[in-house]
Amino acid sequence: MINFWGYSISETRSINYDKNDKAMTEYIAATVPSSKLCIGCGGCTAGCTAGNLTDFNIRKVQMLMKRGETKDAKEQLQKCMLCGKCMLVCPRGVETRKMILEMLNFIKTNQKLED
Amino acid sequence: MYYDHFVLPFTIGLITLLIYLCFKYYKWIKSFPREERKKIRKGLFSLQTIRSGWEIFRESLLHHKIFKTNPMLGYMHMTFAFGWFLLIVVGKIESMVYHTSAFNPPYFAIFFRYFHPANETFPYSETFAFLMDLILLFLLIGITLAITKRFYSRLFGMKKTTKQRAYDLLILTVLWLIFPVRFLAESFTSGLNGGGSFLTYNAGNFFGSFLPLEHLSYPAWWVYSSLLGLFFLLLPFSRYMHIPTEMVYIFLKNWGVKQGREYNGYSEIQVNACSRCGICINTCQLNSSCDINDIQPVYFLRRIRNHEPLSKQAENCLMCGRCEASCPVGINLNAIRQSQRPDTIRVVKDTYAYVPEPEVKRAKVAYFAGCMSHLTPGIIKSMQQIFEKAKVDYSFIDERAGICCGRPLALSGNWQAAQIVMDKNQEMIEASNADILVTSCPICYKTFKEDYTLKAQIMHHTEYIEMLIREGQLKVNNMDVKTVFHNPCELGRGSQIVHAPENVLKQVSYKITTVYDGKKSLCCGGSLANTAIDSGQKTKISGDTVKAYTAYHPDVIVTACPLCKKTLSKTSTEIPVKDIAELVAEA
Amino acid sequence: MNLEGKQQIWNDYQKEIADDHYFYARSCIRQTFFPGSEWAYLDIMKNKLGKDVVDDPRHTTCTGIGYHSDIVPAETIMTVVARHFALMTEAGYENMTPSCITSFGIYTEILETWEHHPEIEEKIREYLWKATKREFNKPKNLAHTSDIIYKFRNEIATQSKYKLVNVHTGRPLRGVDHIGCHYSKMFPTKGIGGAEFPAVLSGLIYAWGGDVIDYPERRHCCGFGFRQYLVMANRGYSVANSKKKFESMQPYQPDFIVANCPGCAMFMDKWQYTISEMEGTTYGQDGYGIPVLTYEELSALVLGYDPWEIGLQMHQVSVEPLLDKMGIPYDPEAKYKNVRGENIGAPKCPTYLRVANL
Amino acid sequence: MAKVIIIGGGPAGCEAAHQLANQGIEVELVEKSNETGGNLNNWYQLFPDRKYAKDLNAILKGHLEHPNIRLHLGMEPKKIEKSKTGKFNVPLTDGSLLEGDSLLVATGFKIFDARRKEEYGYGIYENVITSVELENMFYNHAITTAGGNTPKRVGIIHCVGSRDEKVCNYHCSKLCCITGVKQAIEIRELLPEAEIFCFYMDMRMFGPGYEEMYREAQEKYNIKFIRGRLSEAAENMQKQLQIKVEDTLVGKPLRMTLDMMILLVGMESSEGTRQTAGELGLNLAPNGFIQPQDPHYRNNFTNVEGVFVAGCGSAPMNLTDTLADARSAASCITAYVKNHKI
Repeated sequence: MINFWGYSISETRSINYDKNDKAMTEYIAATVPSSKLCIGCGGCTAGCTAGNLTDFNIRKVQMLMKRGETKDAKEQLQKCMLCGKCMLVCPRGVETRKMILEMLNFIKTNQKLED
Repeated sequence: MYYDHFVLPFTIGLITLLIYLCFKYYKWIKSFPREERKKIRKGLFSLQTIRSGWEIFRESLLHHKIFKTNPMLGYMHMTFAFGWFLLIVVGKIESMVYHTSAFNPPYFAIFFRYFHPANETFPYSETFAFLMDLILLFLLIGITLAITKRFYSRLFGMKKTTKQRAYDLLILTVLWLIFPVRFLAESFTSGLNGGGSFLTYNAGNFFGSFLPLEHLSYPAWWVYSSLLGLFFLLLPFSRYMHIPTEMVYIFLKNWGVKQGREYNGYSEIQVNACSRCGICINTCQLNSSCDINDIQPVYFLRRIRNHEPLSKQAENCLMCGRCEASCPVGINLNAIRQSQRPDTIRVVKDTYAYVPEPEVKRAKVAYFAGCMSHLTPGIIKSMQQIFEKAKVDYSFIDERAGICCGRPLALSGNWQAAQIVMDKNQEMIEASNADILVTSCPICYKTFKEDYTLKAQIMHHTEYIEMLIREGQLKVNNMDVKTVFHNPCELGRGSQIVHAPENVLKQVSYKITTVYDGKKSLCCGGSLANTAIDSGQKTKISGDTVKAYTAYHPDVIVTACPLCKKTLSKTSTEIPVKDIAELVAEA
Repeated sequence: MNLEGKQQIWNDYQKEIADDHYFYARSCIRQTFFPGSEWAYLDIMKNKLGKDVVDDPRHTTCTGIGYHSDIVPAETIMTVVARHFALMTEAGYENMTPSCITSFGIYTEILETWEHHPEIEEKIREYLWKATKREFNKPKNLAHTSDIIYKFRNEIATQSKYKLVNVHTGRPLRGVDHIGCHYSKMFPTKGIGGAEFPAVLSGLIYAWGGDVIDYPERRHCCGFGFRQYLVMANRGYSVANSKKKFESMQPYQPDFIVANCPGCAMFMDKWQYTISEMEGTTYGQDGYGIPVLTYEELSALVLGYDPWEIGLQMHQVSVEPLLDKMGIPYDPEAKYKNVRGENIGAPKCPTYLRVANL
Repeated sequence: MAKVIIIGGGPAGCEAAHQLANQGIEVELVEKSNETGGNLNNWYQLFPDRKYAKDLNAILKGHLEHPNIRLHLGMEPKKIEKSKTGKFNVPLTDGSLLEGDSLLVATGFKIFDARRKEEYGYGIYENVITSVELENMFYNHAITTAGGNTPKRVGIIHCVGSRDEKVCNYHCSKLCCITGVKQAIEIRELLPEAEIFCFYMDMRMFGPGYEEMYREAQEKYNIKFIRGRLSEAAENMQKQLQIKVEDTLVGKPLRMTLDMMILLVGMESSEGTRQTAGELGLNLAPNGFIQPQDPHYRNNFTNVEGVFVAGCGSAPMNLTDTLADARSAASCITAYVKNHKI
């Protein structure tokens, strides 16, 4: 395709829930049931060391994951130091640390399968 | 020539076992890292070897530690181990005295009563016969206890006894049969030919009164020999592998061999040294509070041995170290479990590259509060007050841009990522140029001590406060409050810090002595190490722990860890939970 | 979709449309891209429906494009529009009928503003007087020309020569009605059928025997915007919107698209070519694309006008498949000839999009 | 014997009648439909304890069998007048005339007409239903799409007709949040395999046990909550709903196809409330409900002496509050008629 137009057709920003692959969503819901309890208060992110130094936002990462948007999860999760502060602040008792570990696990396993 | 075909099963079994063991131990030791192997060469001719012999006698035979934890259980293990040992040793001496030679085949002593004509006496033959009968009785009592324990474990003060597989049950049966069959064989022989002492002689007469002993005696010896041979053949693949392996482990341990991060032959030796006594089941709070009873070391090590899937069990542990502290064999249970946790974070060159260059004030003392302490500002504030009161030149190095110490990553098995965090942190600590590094968090403390290579002296704030008081830099008053001390896992059991916090606490309050003092402290349940249990289960552990302390009616539950404080505060609604630093700041 | 439910809503959104005597306001885009369209409208009004329509050559652009792209200030556009009203007043008319949806939106917005802020109206009257020495009355009735066609849809139906029915199968043709955003999204009560389920174009399709497709992205903007299209860097966003609509309507196999906004018609027609060139994707049947018509063109076809006379050869997407379905005869040879029979030149053949007889 | 006229035989009217009758006051209970219970008749189970609405209704109805209570079912007041002596005259549609010393307005609420939210397509898209219609499905223990299929993905839309300037309802209907949670759980019980979503603006779990129910819905029943208001819905060829919301917590627009969409319709003051208020000259709050004299202490009093209000005539309330409000009104009326007894 020759781009003599000076522009290309924009990709949509919106989440297409119907088309998104929700394998990770289902995996996390099964392995970390408490993750379903999130109400998006953001307490986890407010105290997060990595979140204060980078754009890492664990609340957002896991919420996107629940909608099947996992494209950025891998890169984002690498910033986490697993210190567990998020878990201590969560008013809903979400096992955030475990959730992160399981997301990493899932990514690693799937990566292996892809390779 | 004393020989009969029935000795063959025994002899073949014994020789096979010895060959197998030599092969196994050689293979395992060969897989040690080079520096660990060096320790063996160095230790072999040191005092440690003698000390090991003594420890083997105390632990492998007398089971002194089990005795201390549970006398009934200790007695059972002792009758078995020590009884059998004596049976072999005394039997051997007896055979040597009779034969007047040290070089008789091994089976001769074992089957002495068969080969020895009963009418033939030799020096002290009566005494030997008596002794041998006494030891046999001692063993038979042990077996009775063991059988009772299997069916009524509560009698032994144990809520749960180790659950066994079919294979284990087979060898257990074989073991249980060995001594009763020996008893029968000796009794039958005595009933026919005379000989024996108070036990076998009388039993022989008794059996002879209604049994055709002439048809039973010889087969009984066959059965006895076969049972022994079978036991030796089954041993390497059963839990009784612990009998020889524990001895090997005691030597290696005393020579200074260390369990590293990786699972290796040394871990294999430890896994095989587990006698599955089950003490770890009862000390585990996951068992007592959450009724989780398939993850305790006894089961976990068995899974490793049997190559069963264990990722779930590997995660389901608080790593509080209570099992390790009570393990009679002294296996590095935490380290072995940690080695089974997968490294999930893919480390690349810019992993954690976002951590900024350290910008810290230089001072004599560097204070590292730790991430968790930032959620307990009371601890930080108290430490600042203490520093100021003692006029210490200090720098609060993680006040703003502190990062994690790396231990949580390591606890989850992610050693590679942890190393990067540790390096960055080390850089920051060193930038302060301090002589002393004080931290409020035992988790940080443990990793600073074990995994960092810092020039500064590392002190937990309890140690530091004790030093300030001792050196007169800090004056404290004894307040009229009753306290109990909850020694954090990572501090007491994890880093051997027991006296400093207790001393400090005694100087500022009336410290109630509890059964949880020192290394017997409970876990608060908030441990980062366990990712398998949910927050409800953590709360349950915390609640039970608080209940245990509340029984002493303290005014304050004192701890020395921000995570413990937060976790215990969650359930302790009546009694305040404070950090030692807070109490000292008030005093 | 429940038609009764829709009709219930339509009842709430009916508007008053004048019967006769219209002042016509042309559209910049329409007369540039679909010149036959405006001619057809005027011809239908005058010769088929016998209505009185004034087409004043002094009428100018409303400057809506400039206004929406932040070049023309509000006072300026109001004064320009005031001049149009003055022309209407001077001609002795009271019913304003703009051909452009942007203009219709602007007129509506200005009249609403004046309604709520008489001081602004006063100021504009002053500006207009200073600039042109003209005065004006506000229109008594403001309707878009598609509203006018809607009003007379049944009269057109009675005079129709062709129905929106596939002559080969007898099946009603499936039409997509695309409403310009500024028709009713800003002031739902000013559009027939409101903003959610507008009836102005679907009414025409139903009246002329066709069927309307209700596809999920029916309400979505064609992507024209103003700033979006005018700035090249934003144009990708513009096309993306059209693409979203095409993808959403494609499963319904539409036979044609009808739009009341000249911008939408132009865009949805031309973008089909752009998308095909950029991504190799074509919509509609057999790679011909989906024909896009203005409502004037659709009316003219129904009434039996010659396709080339109303300028359908100016479309990017070939209309011949639609003409074939409707059974409208046409001379393929005459497609690229002007009224004098001279050759006007055929366009270059696109890479993916098929063009009839090329 | 003192006599009180109660307009409206919903839970508030019934409970107040019962309480007043027990105090030895004669009650004339006027209800326009042929049975008492009001909106409760349209509900299957109640939150948060999932009690059957009909059980509660039966209790309320049972209490009306009292010698002091006279029921006027299927009747409406032709007009309501307060005489100079302070008595109330209420001629009914059957020609009878009621006379009372005091009047209790228990005319309740009406359900928001979902058709007013055009963009949600109620009445136009066949698989868009209201929460009231859903209750009816619960009655029949079957949830199916209009085409008779088992829905695989169900969306519940909160705040339809509440907190919405676009329909001139600024008020919060208070109950829809918890109703949504309750209904989501009930849907889950009938459709174990379905994906169930709630699209909310805020979750207002104001009552005891509500927040706990919300938690349970998330964890145990796997209901997914997305914070974002539905902007529009469209129907596709399979008669599914294609919806557009913003997932506000991640800041991205979200598109999704639903097999069935349930609108949690809010509460508005009923025609009866407005009519009664008009005839008696009662003050109405900006939200259209009757304005009590004082929100704290005199919440059952109106600006007209002798006229009291109970239940959802004055504000959206749950059943607990409605019944408590009715008892509170009854005690105010008892005191009033005793003081005015000549």
